[in-house]
Amino acid sequence: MKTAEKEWSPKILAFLCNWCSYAGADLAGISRMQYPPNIRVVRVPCSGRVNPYFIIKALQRGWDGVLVSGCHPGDCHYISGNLVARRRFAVLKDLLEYVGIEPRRLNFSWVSAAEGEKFANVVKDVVEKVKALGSAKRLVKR
Amino acid sequence: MKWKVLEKSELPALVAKLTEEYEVFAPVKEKNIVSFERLSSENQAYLDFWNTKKPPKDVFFPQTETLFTYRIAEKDVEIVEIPAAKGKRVLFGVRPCDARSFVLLNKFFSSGEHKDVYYLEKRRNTTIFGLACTSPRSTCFCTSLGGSPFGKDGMDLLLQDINDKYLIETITEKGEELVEKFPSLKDAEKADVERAKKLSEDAETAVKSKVSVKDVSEKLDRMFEDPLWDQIYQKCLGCGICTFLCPTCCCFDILDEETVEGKRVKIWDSCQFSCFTLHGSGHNPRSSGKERMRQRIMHKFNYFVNDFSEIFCVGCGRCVQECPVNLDIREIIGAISARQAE
Amino acid sequence: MEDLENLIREIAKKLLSEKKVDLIIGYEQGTLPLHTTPCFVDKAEDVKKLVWNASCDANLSKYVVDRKEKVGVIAKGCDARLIAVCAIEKQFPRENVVIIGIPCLGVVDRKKIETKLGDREVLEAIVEDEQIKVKGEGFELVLQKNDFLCDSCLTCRHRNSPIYDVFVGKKVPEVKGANEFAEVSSLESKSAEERWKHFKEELSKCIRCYACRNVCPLCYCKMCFVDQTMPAWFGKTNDLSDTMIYHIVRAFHVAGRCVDCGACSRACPMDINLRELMKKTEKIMKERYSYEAGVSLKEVPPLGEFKMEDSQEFIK
Amino acid sequence: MNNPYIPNLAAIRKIIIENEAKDIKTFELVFKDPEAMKNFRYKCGQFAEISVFGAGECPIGLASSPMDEDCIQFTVKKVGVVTTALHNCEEGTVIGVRGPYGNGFPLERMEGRNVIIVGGGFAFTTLRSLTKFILHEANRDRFKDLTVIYGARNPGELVYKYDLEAWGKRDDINLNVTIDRAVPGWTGLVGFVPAVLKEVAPSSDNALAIVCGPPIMYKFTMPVINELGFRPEDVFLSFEMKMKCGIGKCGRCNIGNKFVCKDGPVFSYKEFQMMPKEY
Repeated sequence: MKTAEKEWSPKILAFLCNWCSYAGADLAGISRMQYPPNIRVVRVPCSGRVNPYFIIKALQRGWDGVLVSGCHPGDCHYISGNLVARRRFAVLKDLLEYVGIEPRRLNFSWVSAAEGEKFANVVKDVVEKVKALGSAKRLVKR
Repeated sequence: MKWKVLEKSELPALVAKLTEEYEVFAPVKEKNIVSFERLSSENQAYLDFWNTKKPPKDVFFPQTETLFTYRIAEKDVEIVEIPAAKGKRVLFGVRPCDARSFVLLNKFFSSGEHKDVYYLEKRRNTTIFGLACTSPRSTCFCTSLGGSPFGKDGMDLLLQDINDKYLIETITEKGEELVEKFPSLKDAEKADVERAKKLSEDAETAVKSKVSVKDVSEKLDRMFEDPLWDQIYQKCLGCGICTFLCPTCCCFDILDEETVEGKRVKIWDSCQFSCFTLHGSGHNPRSSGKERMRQRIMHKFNYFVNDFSEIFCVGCGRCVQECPVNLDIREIIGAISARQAE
Repeated sequence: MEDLENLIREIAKKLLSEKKVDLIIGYEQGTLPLHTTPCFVDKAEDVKKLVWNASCDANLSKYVVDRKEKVGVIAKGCDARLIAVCAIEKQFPRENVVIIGIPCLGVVDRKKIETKLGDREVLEAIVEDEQIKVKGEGFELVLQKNDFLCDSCLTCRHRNSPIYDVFVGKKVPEVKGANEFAEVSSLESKSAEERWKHFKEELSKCIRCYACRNVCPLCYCKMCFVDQTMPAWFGKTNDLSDTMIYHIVRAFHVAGRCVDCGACSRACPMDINLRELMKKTEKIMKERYSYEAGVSLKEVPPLGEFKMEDSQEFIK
Repeated sequence: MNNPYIPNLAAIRKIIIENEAKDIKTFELVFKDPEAMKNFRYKCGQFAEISVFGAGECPIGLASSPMDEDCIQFTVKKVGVVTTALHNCEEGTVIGVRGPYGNGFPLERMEGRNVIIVGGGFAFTTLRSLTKFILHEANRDRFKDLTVIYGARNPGELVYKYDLEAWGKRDDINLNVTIDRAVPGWTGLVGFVPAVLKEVAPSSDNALAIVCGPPIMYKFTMPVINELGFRPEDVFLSFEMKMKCGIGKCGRCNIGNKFVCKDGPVFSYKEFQMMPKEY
């Protein structure tokens, strides 16, 4: 049992915007930066494309954590997609935490195409936090 | 027919003994809501209720029931059938109106070429231990629909509260089989049976709410296009309270569920939901609340009567009590029967 | 009360006979004690059916969406605010609706009375300004109305419709000093685990009858997300995960629009306190975006717009 | 007790794309269990519940003829969840089949009589089953003249072109294929089904008519059928409704007190006239 616990590592679903964060992740890769291999990336045109259902569905399917990353405010390829998304995520996060979802499972970041290092750090941080929480149980459909 | 007496203090012991031999489902009170639950060491039967919030239909017709599971391996599929529950069950504390619903549900689920085995198997393994109704509510109208507060339809045994003790009336062989497991039960005396009879008559007169269903079905034959439907549906919200809490409503949907393994499930559905009849093409033959309300009333008071010579309503009054906008089925029936025959 | 009832009838009669509206949506006596039921009056001579008392709990704004004719609606503070929200969201042309504002001292929560009475059934009830007289088999009680009001009404901020075309009677004083978020705050102070346990227990009672959704004037979607099949986002069974998601997403959908009319909690046959969830959305909106729904006909709900300086402490 | 909800497993042996839009395909199925294949006896006009595991079930009319013993066929238009999932299946995929269900066409009543088959659009599937059945050498003598009128929006939407071609060469069938509007290269009939029916004017003497198509076609075809002198009890229509169980239990496909799944899907025009207009 002990070893199994040691071996467990979280699965994180990451929604990365095509114009900034995805490019940032790419830069991290090209620059040979090391970060944990626990994320699976879904490339989206904009963080505004991330329907709250995506996040909830990920939790329901048993992903241990979710990361949504987009362009910095003001830098959105579609002018304001990330700003609309920001309010949406704020409310969703507050609401999910209120019903008892562990706050650290829901992660959001702004990572530009030039911020490869930030991306690597965000992933490291998210993986560490989720690892500390253990595997997801709440809202997971068995 | 046999009559036994049971001291009131002995009831918990009787129920406890039942749980040793049967899976017992009985009314359980939790946070003000009484509903039928499987008895375990963690809960206990609660008999001091008017009626349960949900009808007992879900013991045989659960809100969600897995029909079978399947495993998909590339292009191939393997179906894993769910073995029918073999365990003997007792459904304890069912009110006569709800017990009567099983008579109707049995007729329906066992009709036709293809029978609903999921309902029927569970029903067959179950002994229904009714509980007579000594103080009906103002919304009860069972006597208008062929039932009565001490009615025995659909039951194997009937427990009757005769003030200082209980009488147990065995109705069927199944009921007798159960009673035989309690050899210590004494036979009832004539006076006890007399008292039960008196209480039964009192309870019957206590059902004040009446609806006239005499020629409702015939009238409905000619009322499909009646302007009445344009009126009555207006305030209906289209929620599923009346149908989900109805002891006889049993429409369902079949879906594939996404879980670790594939599952095909049967779930409660309601004719009041707009998606109930929505075609894949987007066409909906019952596109507004009017058609949906008409379907509910027609199904209960006309279509079912044509097929089974019974009205598909037992007068339990749940839909009357729980409707958020006080849309009262008794008024609808009243309006139909008030229609002049042309 | 008598008074307001007559005033309502007069105004309804006037609006109908002057052809300002085709239909008045109000309340009439229900078939059970403590119940009224929505009523649709299209003839001036029928206005005598209209009643007004503290059991007029249905939210009539539900019946305004999708209506072609011109309607006059009897609107309590909460009803009027929801009409405003739906009007901002262009669910009907504002000019098609005459809001008949009415001062409201709160509506009765029948569940509270039932809890108080236990097994005793109310057979007759008279609802007055201060008191509710209930009678039943072998009992007669006088209840103080304020002890049996809906939770929403106890902390109501708009007992007088903030938006109206006609106002009936005199405005009543607003509730003072009530902490509308007391329940939410007390839940917030608990641990995530305790909150999870709480909501799990509460929502596991749900039977997916969708009364909470269908009674809600804001749930006017032609096809609800739970009914969608392509893709079928979430399951329709009473599986706990799916059921909780249904309620969470519904709360999310009414965030910034919900005015705490309490209709969902009242409608729930399983006595789920949905208000706990809905009220949280109100709190979020107030704290993050200083927004209160249904008090203006101009401001768009927060999730329909954004500001550069919006809070983003949760984003790295 | 026999469990009616468990489907038989069947593998897709062949997929035929039927139309230009590629949203109508015919699926040829072979049961995994040869015994089940043998036991699956059906009548023209019946349907089955098709399962695509993971997507669900939906009712589809049997398009093959009961005389085809080694496989069954379903022609499916891509519309909803299950049909879309089915369209995404490849040959070899195993799906489920429950049935056959419904009453089917009144073959006994057709024997010794002239048969007129009128179909529009993709609803032609069960009519194709019927036509194939009647044309089968073992059956052809049992029926008199066979007239088929089949219309589609344009040539690309005509299904079963291979059958139509073969039938066109026979002299024991009066085949009339029409398209709604003329297009270059089309040398056949042009016009809506009711108009063509009027022109062909099959005699109603000792004849039975089977009509199957979209509701709008019924609306305009029935007056012509009446004009031609068919008695309401000699005309049969096939209906479509939202169905789930297929066995008269789930409660949604009724028109009045008739369940389309078990009392139908085929109703005589006489029955139809008695039914409430809720379909």
